[in-house]
Amino acid sequence: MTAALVETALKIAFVFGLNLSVFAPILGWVERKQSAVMQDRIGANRADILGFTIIGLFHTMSDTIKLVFKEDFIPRGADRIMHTAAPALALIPALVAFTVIPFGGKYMLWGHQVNLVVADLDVGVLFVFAISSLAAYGVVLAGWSSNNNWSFLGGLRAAAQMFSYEVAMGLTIMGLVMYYQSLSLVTIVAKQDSLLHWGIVWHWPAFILYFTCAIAENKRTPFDAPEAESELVAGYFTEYSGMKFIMFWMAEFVEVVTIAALCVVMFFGGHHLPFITDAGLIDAFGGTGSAIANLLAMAIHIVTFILKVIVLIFFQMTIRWTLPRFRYDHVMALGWKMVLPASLIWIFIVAVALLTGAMPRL
Amino acid sequence: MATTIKKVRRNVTLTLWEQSYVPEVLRGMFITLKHFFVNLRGLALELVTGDRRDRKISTIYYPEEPVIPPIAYRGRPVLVLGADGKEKCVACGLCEAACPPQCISIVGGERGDGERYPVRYTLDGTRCIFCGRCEEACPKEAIVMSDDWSGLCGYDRSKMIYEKENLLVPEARLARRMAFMRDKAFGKDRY
Amino acid sequence: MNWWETGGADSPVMARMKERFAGTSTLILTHAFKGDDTIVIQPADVSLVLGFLKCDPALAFDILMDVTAVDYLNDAQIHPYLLTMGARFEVVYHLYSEEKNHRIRVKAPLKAEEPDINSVVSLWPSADWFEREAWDLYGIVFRGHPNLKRILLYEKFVGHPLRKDYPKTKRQPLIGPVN
Amino acid sequence: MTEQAKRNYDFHKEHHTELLTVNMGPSHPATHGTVKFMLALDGETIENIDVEVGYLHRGFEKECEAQMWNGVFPYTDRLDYLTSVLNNVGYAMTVEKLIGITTPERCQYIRVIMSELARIGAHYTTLAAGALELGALTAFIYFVEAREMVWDLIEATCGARLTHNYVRIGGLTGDLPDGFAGNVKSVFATCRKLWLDFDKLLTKNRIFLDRMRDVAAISAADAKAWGFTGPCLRAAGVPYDVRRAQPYLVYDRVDFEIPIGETGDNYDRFQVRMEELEQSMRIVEQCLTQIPDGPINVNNPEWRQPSKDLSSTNIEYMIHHFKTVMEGVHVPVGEVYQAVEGANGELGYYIVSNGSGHPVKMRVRPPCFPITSALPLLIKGRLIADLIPTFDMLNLIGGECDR
Repeated sequence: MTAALVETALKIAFVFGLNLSVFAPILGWVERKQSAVMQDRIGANRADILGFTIIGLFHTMSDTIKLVFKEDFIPRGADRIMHTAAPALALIPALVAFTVIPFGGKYMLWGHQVNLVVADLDVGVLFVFAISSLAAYGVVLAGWSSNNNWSFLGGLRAAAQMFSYEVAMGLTIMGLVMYYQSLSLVTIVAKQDSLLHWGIVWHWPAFILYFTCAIAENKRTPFDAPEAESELVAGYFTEYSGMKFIMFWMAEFVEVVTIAALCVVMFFGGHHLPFITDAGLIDAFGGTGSAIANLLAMAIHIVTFILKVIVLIFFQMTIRWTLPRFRYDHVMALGWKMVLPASLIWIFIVAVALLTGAMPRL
Repeated sequence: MATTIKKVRRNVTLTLWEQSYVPEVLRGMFITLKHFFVNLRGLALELVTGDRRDRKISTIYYPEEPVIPPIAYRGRPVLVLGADGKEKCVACGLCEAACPPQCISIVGGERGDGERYPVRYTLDGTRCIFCGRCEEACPKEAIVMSDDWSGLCGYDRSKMIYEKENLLVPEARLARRMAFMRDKAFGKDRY
Repeated sequence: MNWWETGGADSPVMARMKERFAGTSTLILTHAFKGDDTIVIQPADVSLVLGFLKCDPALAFDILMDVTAVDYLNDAQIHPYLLTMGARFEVVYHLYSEEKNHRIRVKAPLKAEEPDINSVVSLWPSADWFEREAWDLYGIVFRGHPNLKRILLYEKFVGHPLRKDYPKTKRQPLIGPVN
Repeated sequence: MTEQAKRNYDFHKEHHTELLTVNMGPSHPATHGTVKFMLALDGETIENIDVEVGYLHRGFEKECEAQMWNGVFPYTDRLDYLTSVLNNVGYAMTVEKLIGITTPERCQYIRVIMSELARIGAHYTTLAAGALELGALTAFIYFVEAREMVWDLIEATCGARLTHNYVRIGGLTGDLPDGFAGNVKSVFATCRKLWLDFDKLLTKNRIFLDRMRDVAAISAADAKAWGFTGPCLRAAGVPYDVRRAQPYLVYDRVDFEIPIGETGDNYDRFQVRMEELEQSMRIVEQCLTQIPDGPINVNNPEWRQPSKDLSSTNIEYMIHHFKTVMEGVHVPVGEVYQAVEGANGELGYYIVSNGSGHPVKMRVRPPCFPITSALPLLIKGRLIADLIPTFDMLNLIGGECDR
């Protein structure tokens, strides 16, 4: 019992620590630096501690310090309670969604089975979608409670966009769920033990569709119509400053990580190495009984998982800095007229393929 | 020459595959990633070799790396201090008349030997637009646009009004620019 | 010899204008100084003349390039007809025909007391802002303009700054919210 | 519903809705602090728009009337601040037309070269800003990078990046620097590479196409009636270019094409500008092969200040120099209008002189002024998101529009 508690506490600490203190701040730096180098610039590199700049990493710290000490501004006429609650409502779902994502396999450590996922839910996929749709409330409330026309328009756009893509996003994954015959993310990962069983092999159209929906859900360029800075000033967070602003910012980055992690779990084999099965890896280090072998395998798996996540984050960042912004009505058209029908067709194709045996069952 | 009219490529037709956004996204990413890796290689090379030319990015690390403006550059206008320790200005007032924003004001006087000189020469840095009319108008090469652009901004306007003492710069430091104006820009063979 | 007299032959545009308005008092003066065809007209006939310039197929002035005004308060001797008419302002139209590739300048002198003239917005919509600007800066009233209000300056501005009797250094009170 | 009922049906009244009025600008990211739109929105649709300009009004004409003829140049710099040289050239040519002097051939070539470089810079900025406002930041930076290189060329010649103040009545303030042709060659090579990248990033991109194509189209007749000139008029299919229609300087000796569009929508305006970049580069390259050696100034101290050498040694020249600086150039009595092709369209100067050292009237025909006035026509009934690319492609330059 104690061991289970300790294990869970460690896992929660790991996930949240990874997200909030590693990924979220570093993504700010990655976004800056990557876009800069892509755009033939150098990027922020001046903040230093004792003369050391570490290619601009300290800017993240100085930004955070600056934003924390900024005036927390609530405009006149704003709904104070909602205005304060909105950023938290946007950030929390993004974090909670991470609890069902397995970042490793199952290992035997000193007679205790460790399952590297915070909550092994049977309906993991559904849970992710259910939670991430809650993020819309934060955004809508932020837009509405600011008492600003631009925020209001941004909130409206965000509401419409996020709810539309919610529908399509759920459907894009259904083919995959049929293929793996499970809604549990742990099971889905466990079934991807060889390269041929990775989701991307058969389900690459679903990956494109899911990825589109996920970015749209996260409201990043090219789908950043709700916050389009040249149209709506800053959209729903126009009236936010300081710590509340940073929470929206972090929600976005955490969501980036969540999207990448979900894609890895569903399409890129999770923690699995391409050609070595879990058991094979543990055997290579000295067999299932050895705790050291298990620990080593666990470390390698976590690193593999994180590396895959990083590659997908890089991919998202590249897209963000490459494409222009959709017009708001085109976003909706894309969601309802292209992605939704396409995912329905894909479900149909997968169903037929599975029934006829064209696609092997797992 | 005959007028030739060129119709722009308006009717860009997209195939169904192109309409699905995917190829364009990939193509765009290919371009940005190409820039990314070329620049990354350049930056890494520079770290190793320390040679600025390896850097593909043209950004200059100012102030660690100096910025050398071209000779034609019009920076802060300065008065020329002759080799004899006297200013070359004879307070003729041409710059004062030529200055479009009227930022120069001169109070002239005479030295003991009858030579005219500016008792006060005030240049209002808040009004100066660095157009170089004073330098063109000056018949004595006494006011010159230097290549100095630093220290022109500040928090206090009253500190931006330069008196003669703040403006004087030894002739040796301005010789290149003076020669440029005399021989190149307003040289004899330009007419 | 006056400065505007060039002694050259009339361009087709000028010949056409002279032919059309022969025997009327519309044309006060025509000249082609430095190759710019210029006609000075009675201000009352501005709609007639500009309408003709636009609609006549041989002239076909389809672009109204510019509408502006000039204040000849101290410089009326430049144009002697200003003195004889007792006029102070002049509204200047620059027209261009994209079809025929020719230009013309039309000028209408206006008296100081009642500087008003017919608007040509109905002929060229581009006149809208140009006329508002002339009203804003010179105080020329364009009769029939749909929306004659200040454009470059703010509504509370007093006076018309490009008039020669408006001192260059004059200050207007600051407006707007006070922090 | 009967016909009668349909006619009386008022959606807003029936559903108790009203239009949302928002102030867009002057402090709005898309309006650059120089213009204000009062929008009446029905959802995302613009039902009514009121354009307010004048936030950058600084009394250009009044200032110029107080200046001497040569002192006007710095003020023309600040009209269309992206193409200072072009404004300088236009003004200098107007005064020269009134005086009746012709500048030496080399001077004319240099003026053309610098004008075209300025036009390239301005088009880069416009296109880049268009991309930026649509969220394509990388494309924006690529063109800004190209522009900076072009401006480096200008800086080496004029001594300033933005307010060049390079041209004088009857001449120039300096010759081309050494090695200019070689620099132009290497800069243009990089610029063309970046052009290709920009083109690939945007031109065939469906997101971009959907936002630009068939948005804010204007017919050729409407465009002429609203006083459109320059790229915006050419996008509507009218091949009017002052450089061809009434060639000035040495434009009749160089070979270039006039790009035209079909429908006058944003995409045509975008494409016309993209093509003009290439044409301007061709003009510069041709000029650099044709340019002769020789003087760059009119050798007449009455109009153009003499060389430093003469003005300080020769008493006659010195007197002329003093007179022209103290009293201004005495431009003869008269009035002229001269147009040049600015980056936004026909940049016309109308000046009146009474024979003294100061102009009586110094009028600029700002190309973007009438173009901006047509914005309500183009944008009414469209989405608020369409306003941004439209406004960018019409390219209002505050300094020029508000003067």
